[in-house]
Amino acid sequence: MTIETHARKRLEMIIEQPHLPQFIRLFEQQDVRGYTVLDSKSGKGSRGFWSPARLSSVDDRVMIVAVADEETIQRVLSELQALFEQLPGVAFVSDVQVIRPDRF
Amino acid sequence: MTIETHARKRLEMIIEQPHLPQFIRLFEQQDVRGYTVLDSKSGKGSRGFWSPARLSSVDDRVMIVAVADEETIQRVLSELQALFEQLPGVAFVSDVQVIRPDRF
Amino acid sequence: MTIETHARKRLEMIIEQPHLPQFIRLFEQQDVRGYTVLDSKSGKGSRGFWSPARLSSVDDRVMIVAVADEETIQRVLSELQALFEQLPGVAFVSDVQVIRPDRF
Amino acid sequence: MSEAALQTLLSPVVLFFALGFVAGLVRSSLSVPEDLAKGLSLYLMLAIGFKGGVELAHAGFDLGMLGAVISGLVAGFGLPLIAFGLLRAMTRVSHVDAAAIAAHYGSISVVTFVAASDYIDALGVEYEGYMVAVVAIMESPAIIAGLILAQRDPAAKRAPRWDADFLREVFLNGSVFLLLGALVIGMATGDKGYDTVAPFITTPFKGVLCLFLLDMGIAAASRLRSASGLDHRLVTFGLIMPVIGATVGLGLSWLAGLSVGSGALLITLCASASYIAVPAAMRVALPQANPAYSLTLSLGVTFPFNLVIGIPLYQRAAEIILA
Amino acid sequence: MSEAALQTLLSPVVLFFALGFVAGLVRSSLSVPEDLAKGLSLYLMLAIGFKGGVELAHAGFDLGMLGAVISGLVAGFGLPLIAFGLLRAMTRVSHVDAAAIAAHYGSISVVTFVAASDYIDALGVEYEGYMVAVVAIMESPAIIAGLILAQRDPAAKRAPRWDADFLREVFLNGSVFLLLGALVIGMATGDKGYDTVAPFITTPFKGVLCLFLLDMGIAAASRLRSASGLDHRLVTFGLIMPVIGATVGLGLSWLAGLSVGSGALLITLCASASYIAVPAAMRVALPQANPAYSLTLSLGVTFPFNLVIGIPLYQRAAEIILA
Amino acid sequence: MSEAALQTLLSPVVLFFALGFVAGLVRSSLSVPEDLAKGLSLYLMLAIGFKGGVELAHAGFDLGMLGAVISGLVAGFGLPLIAFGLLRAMTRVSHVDAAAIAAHYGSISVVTFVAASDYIDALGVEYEGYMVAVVAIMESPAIIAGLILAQRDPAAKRAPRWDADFLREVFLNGSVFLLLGALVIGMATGDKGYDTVAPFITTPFKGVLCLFLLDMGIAAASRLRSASGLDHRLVTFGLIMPVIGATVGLGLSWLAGLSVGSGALLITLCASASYIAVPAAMRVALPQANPAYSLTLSLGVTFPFNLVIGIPLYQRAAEIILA
Ligand SMILES: Nc1ncnc2c1ncn2[C@@H]1O[C@H](COP(=O)(O)O)[C@@H](O)[C@H]1O
Ligand SMILES: Nc1ncnc2c1ncn2[C@@H]1O[C@H](COP(=O)(O)O)[C@@H](O)[C@H]1O
Ligand SMILES: Nc1ncnc2c1ncn2[C@@H]1O[C@H](COP(=O)(O)O)[C@@H](O)[C@H]1O
Ligand code: NA
Ligand code: NA
Ligand code: NA
Repeated sequence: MTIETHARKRLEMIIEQPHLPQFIRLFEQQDVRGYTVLDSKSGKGSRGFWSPARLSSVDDRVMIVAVADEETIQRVLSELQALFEQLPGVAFVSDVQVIRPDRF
Repeated sequence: MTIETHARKRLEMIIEQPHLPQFIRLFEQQDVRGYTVLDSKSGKGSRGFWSPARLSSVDDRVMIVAVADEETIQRVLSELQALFEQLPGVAFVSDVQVIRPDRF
Repeated sequence: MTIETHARKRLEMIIEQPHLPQFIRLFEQQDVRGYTVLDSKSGKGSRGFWSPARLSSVDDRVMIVAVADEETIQRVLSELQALFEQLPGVAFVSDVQVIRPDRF
Repeated sequence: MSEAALQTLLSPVVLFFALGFVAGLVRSSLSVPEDLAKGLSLYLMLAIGFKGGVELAHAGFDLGMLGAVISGLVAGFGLPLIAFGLLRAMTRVSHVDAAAIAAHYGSISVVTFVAASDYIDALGVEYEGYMVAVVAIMESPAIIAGLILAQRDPAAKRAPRWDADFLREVFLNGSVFLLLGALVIGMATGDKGYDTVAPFITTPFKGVLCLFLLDMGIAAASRLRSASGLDHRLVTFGLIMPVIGATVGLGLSWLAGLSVGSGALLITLCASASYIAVPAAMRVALPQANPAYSLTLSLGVTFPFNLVIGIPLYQRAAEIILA
Repeated sequence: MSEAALQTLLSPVVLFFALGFVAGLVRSSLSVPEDLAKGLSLYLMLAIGFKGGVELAHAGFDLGMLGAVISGLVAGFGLPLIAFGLLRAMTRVSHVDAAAIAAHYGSISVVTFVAASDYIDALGVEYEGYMVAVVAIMESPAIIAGLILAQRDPAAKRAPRWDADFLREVFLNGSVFLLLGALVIGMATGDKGYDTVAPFITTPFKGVLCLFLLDMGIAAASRLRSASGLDHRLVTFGLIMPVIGATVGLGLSWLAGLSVGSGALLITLCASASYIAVPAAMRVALPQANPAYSLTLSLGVTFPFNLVIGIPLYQRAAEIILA
Repeated sequence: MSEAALQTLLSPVVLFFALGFVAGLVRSSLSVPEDLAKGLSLYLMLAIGFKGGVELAHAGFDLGMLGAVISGLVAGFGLPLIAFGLLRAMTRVSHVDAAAIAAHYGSISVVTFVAASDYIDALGVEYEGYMVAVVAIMESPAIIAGLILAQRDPAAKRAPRWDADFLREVFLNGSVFLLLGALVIGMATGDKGYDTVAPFITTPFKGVLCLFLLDMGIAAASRLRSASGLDHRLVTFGLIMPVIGATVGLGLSWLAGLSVGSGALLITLCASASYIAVPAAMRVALPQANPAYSLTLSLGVTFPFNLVIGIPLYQRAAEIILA
C-alpha cells in the first residue's frame, strides 16, 4: 500500500530575530496558513560570522520553515525580494510531499 | 571526481512535546534507525499561533527529522495518518541524498 | 508573475558539538560562504539514543545547514567521507531553489 | 478590614504580580527567562517542603493531620464533580473540555498556597507543617476524577489514555516529587539540618516569590491577551468556582477541626486551580481537550482573583468560623 | 588619589570584570549561561529600582529631583548631537552609522550606573533616590535624537521606521519597565515592604554584581576579539566621548545644584553608553546601520574605560566641583 | 563512628543527592534546568575559589603548600597509570577506552571536593586555603597522562589530537579558570573584599550545594539507567579505584606533612574522578573512545560512592594517620 501524497513547497528562511514580526506580517498578508520558528545558535553569511550577542538578543537569528502551495510561496518570494533589500537574511525553497492536502 | 550518493527520504514533523514519546514509539515499531529532535520557538497552524507556555512545557512544539529509505517512510506515513487524527501535528516528506547508504 | 529561481544544494549535517570547529574549518577550506548552526534536543543514531548530558555539553549535538552550489557541496562531501571515519555524525543533501544566485 | 485589604494590595508580592500583568498587557519586552522561572519555582518547592518537614519533625503526627489529609482527598475527588456540573450547566464547553477544566479546579496551585502562607505569616498566624503534605496530596486525585468524567462522554471516539506515560506524569510529577522529597528531608534532618540550610531557604524567600509573581503576571496577561474562545460564561465560572471551592474548603476545615492558619490554607487550596501538573497530564491523557480554555481560566482569571481578593477573604473567613 | 585608584582596581567588582575579560581574550570555555545573565540583570534592576523607590518614599519629591530630571533630558537629547558631530569630523563612518552610534552614547548603561553607585556607597557618600528615575528617563531620548539625525541623511533610501514595533521597543523596553516598576513598588510599600524584601535585595547584591561583571568582561573581550572595521579613530572616539559626556554631566549637575553623590551618578550616566536598549531599538528602526561598530565601541571600549578609570575620576570631579 | 556515619547519611547534602537519584531512577519529571545547574556550578567555583584566596592572603605561602602541590602533580600523573593497568588487567575495555577512563580517575571532581570541605567544616576541622589551588592544579595532568597512554595503542589508526582546540580545552577550561581567577581575586582583595562579598558567598552556599547535588543525583541515576556496556567488572573498578586513589593520597599527605583537614581533602581529590573537564577534553582528543563508559562510571558509580561512603572514611583515615 502506498500512501497518496501531494506536492507542496517548503520555504526556509534565516533572518534576524528583531525583524521576525515583519516577516510574520508578510506571511499573514500572503495567507501563509502555517509556519514554525526555530532557534539558531550561530552561523556565517555575507556579513560574516555571528553568534548570539551576550546580554541582548539583537544578534540572534531564527530559522522559519513554512510549507504551502506553490502559488502562495511564489507570492511570498516576490515580496521577499523587496524585503531582503532592506533587511538581512536568506531564503531557500524546496519540494515536499504532504499527506493532508487540505491543510497546506 | 563526483561522490556517489544514494536516494533516501527525509521526514520532517512538528508535534507537541508531550506527545513525543508516542511518535518515538511509532519510529521504533517501524524500524526507523535514526532521528533528531529539534527545539522550536513559536509557530502557527490550524490551531492558531503558539509560543512556549510560560511556567510549563505543555505548549512546546518540537521538530523531528528522520531520514530513512522510502519503504520505511511509507510505513511511517501510513501509521501517521491514524495518529494525526488523535494528536495535533504536521508532517512533510522530501528527497535527500546520502553518502553512506548502509546507514539509512 | 513567476519569480526566477536558481538551483543549489542544501547540505544538512548532525554532528557532536565538541567537533563543530573541525567541520567549520572544513567549510572554510572548501569556500562554503554561508551556514547556520541549529541546536538539537535529542536523537537516535548508530550509537543509540542520546539526550544532552547533564552538567556538561559533551553529549550535545548540533545541526548544520549550508546552501551552496553543487560543485562546492561535492567538494565538501568528498572531504566528509574521510572525516566521518573518525568522527560521528550524518549528512544529507537535497535540492533547493534560491532567489539571489550571486549569494550562494 | 479595608485597611487589611489595602495592605494586601500594597504588599510587594501583589504589586510585582501587578507589574508583570501590566507588562504583559502592554507587551513590554520584559520577561523572566524560562530556565530562571523554573529555577525560582524549584526553590519555592524546596523551601516550603523543607520548612514544613522541619515543623513536622517538631510537632509529630497527630489527628489533625489525618483530618487535613482526608479533607484534601475529599476535596480533590469531589470538587471536579461540582466544577463539571457547573460548567455543563452554565457554559457551552463540550463534555471533554468540561472534564479537563474540572480537573484543573479540583487540583491545586502551589504558588497560590505559597502566597497564602506568606500572607498569614505576615499576620502572625501559625499553621501546621503537615499542610505542605496536604498540598502534595491534593495535586493528583482531581486528575483521576477528571479522566473518569471524560470517560463518560457519549461522543468520545476513544478512551482517555491511562498508560505509563500518563501515570508517571500524574504521580511522579517533578514539583510534587520535590515538595514531598524536601518535606521528608526536612523531617529527617530536623533542626540540625535546618540550621545549615536556613539562610538559603529563608533569606531570599520573599524576594524570590516577588520575582516569580512578576513572571506569573506576565504569563497571566499574555494568556488573556491571546485568549480565543473565552466568553463571559467561562470567565464567570473562573470567578465563581474559587468561591465555591473555598466554601467547601471552609466546611471541611471546620469538620476536621483545623486551626485558623491551616484552615485558611486548606480553603485556599480548594479555591485554587492547577496550571502546571494538570495541564501536563491532560495533554497526554486527553489530547482532544482544548488546552487554551483551562490554562487561560486558571492562570488568567482564577489565579489573579485568588491572589488579590481571595486570600485575604479566605483568611478572614477562617478567622471568623474556625477561631 | 593613587591609593583610591589602587583601591578601585582591587575591588572585587573590577577584578571580576578583568577576569572575564582575560577569559574572553584567551578564549577560555568560561561562560555565564545566557538565561542566568538575564536573571542577574533582572535582579540588579529590581534591586536598585526598589531601593530607589524606598528612599524616594522617605525623601519625598523636591526641586533637586526636577533639576536632575531636566538635566537628564537635556543630556539625552543633546549628547547625541555632540557625538554625531564628533564622529563625522574625526572618523569615517557613514551618516547612518554615526547617527546610530550617537544614539548609544546619548543613552545610558544601567550597569555602569550600578557600579558607580556601588563605588560611591563604599566611600560613604550619599545620593538621592530619584537618581534611579533619572536612569530610566535617560534611556530613550537619545534614540529619538539618533533617528532624527538619521532622517537627515541625504543618501538614505528610506526613512527610519517609527512604527509600533519600534515605539514599543523604545518605551516599553523590559529593563526600563522593571526599573520604573520596582521604583514605584518601592515607593508604594515603603519601609514596610522593604523590610520583608531587604534580605533578598541587599545580601547578594554585591556578589551578583561581580558575577554579572564577569559576564560583561567575557562579552567585552569577545566583541573586541571579533571586531571588524573598528579602526583607531573609532577607538579614540570611544575613549574621548565618555570624557566629553562626563564634562557635560558635571556642568548640568552644577547648574541643577545636585549633591556630590547624585552629581557623580549623573556624570557617570552622561559618560556611559547603552549596550542593551539602544542596540535593540536601532536594529528595528535602522537595520541598514552596522551594529558591529556601535556595540563593540560601547561594550568593548567605553564600558571598561568607565568602569576602571572613569568612575573614580567622575566621583573625584564631583567632589571638587559640587561639594 | 556509626553515629558519624548516620550523621553523614542524614545531612541535607547527601539526602538531596539521594532525592535526585530516586527521581532519576523512577523517571520523575523533576529536573534542574541546564542553565541553572551551570549557574550553580559557577557559584560554587567562585565561592570556594574566593574563600581559598582570602585564606591564602592570611596565611601566606609556606612549605606545606609546596608539598601539597607536588603531591597533587604526582597523583595527577601517577594515578592514570595505576588505573590503566587495573583496567587492562581486570576489565575488557579496549586500550583507548582504558586510557580515557584512566584520565578521568587521575583528574578530580570539584563537587566532591566541595562536599568534603563542607563535611570537615561541619566537624570543625580546619584546612589550608591552598588546597583550592591544588584542586585547579590536579585537573589537567591526568589528561596529558591519558593521551600518552592512548598514543601507545598498537591498534590506533591515528594519533590523538594535541592541537589548539585540545590545549584550550585542557588549560583554559572554564571551571579551572574561574576557580583560579576567584582565588587570585580573593588573595588580592583580602578581608576587605571578602567583607563586601561575604553574604553572597556564604549565606546561600549550603543551599546551593544541596540544589546542585539534587541535579547530580538525577544525572547519576539517568546515566545508570541508560548505561549500556557497563558490566560488573567496570562497576567493580569504579568502586575499587577510589579506594586505591585514596590510599595513594593518604601516603602523599603523610609524606608532605599535611594537616588532617588538608590531608582529608587531598585524599578525596585522589579518590574522585572527573565528570566535566576530562570528558570534554577526551571528546576532542580521543573521539574514538566510548564516552558512555567513563562518564557513567565516574558520575554513576564513583561519585555516589565517594559522597556517601568515601568522604567520612577518608576524613577518619586522615585523622588517624595524620593527626
Ligand atoms: N504549513 C506549515 N508550515 C510549517 N509549519 C507548520 C505548518 N502548519 C503547522 N505547522 C506547525 O505545526 C504546529 C501544529 O500545527 P497545527 O496542529 O495545525 O496547529 C504549528 O503550531 C506550527 O508550528
Ligand atoms: N537517519 C537519521 N535521521 C535523522 N537523524 C539522524 C539519523 N541518523 C543519525 N541521526 C542523528 O545523528 C546523530 C549521530 O548519529 P550516529 O553517529 O549514527 O549515532 C544521532 O544521534 C541523531 O541525532
Ligand atoms: N549559504 C547559506 N547556508 C545556510 N545559511 C546561510 C547561508 N548564508 C547565510 N546563512 C545564514 O543567514 C544569516 C544571515 O546571512 P547574511 O545576511 O548573508 O549575513 C547568516 O548569519 C547565516 O546564519
Ligand atoms: Na482547587
Ligand atoms: Na551617555
Ligand atoms: Na582522582
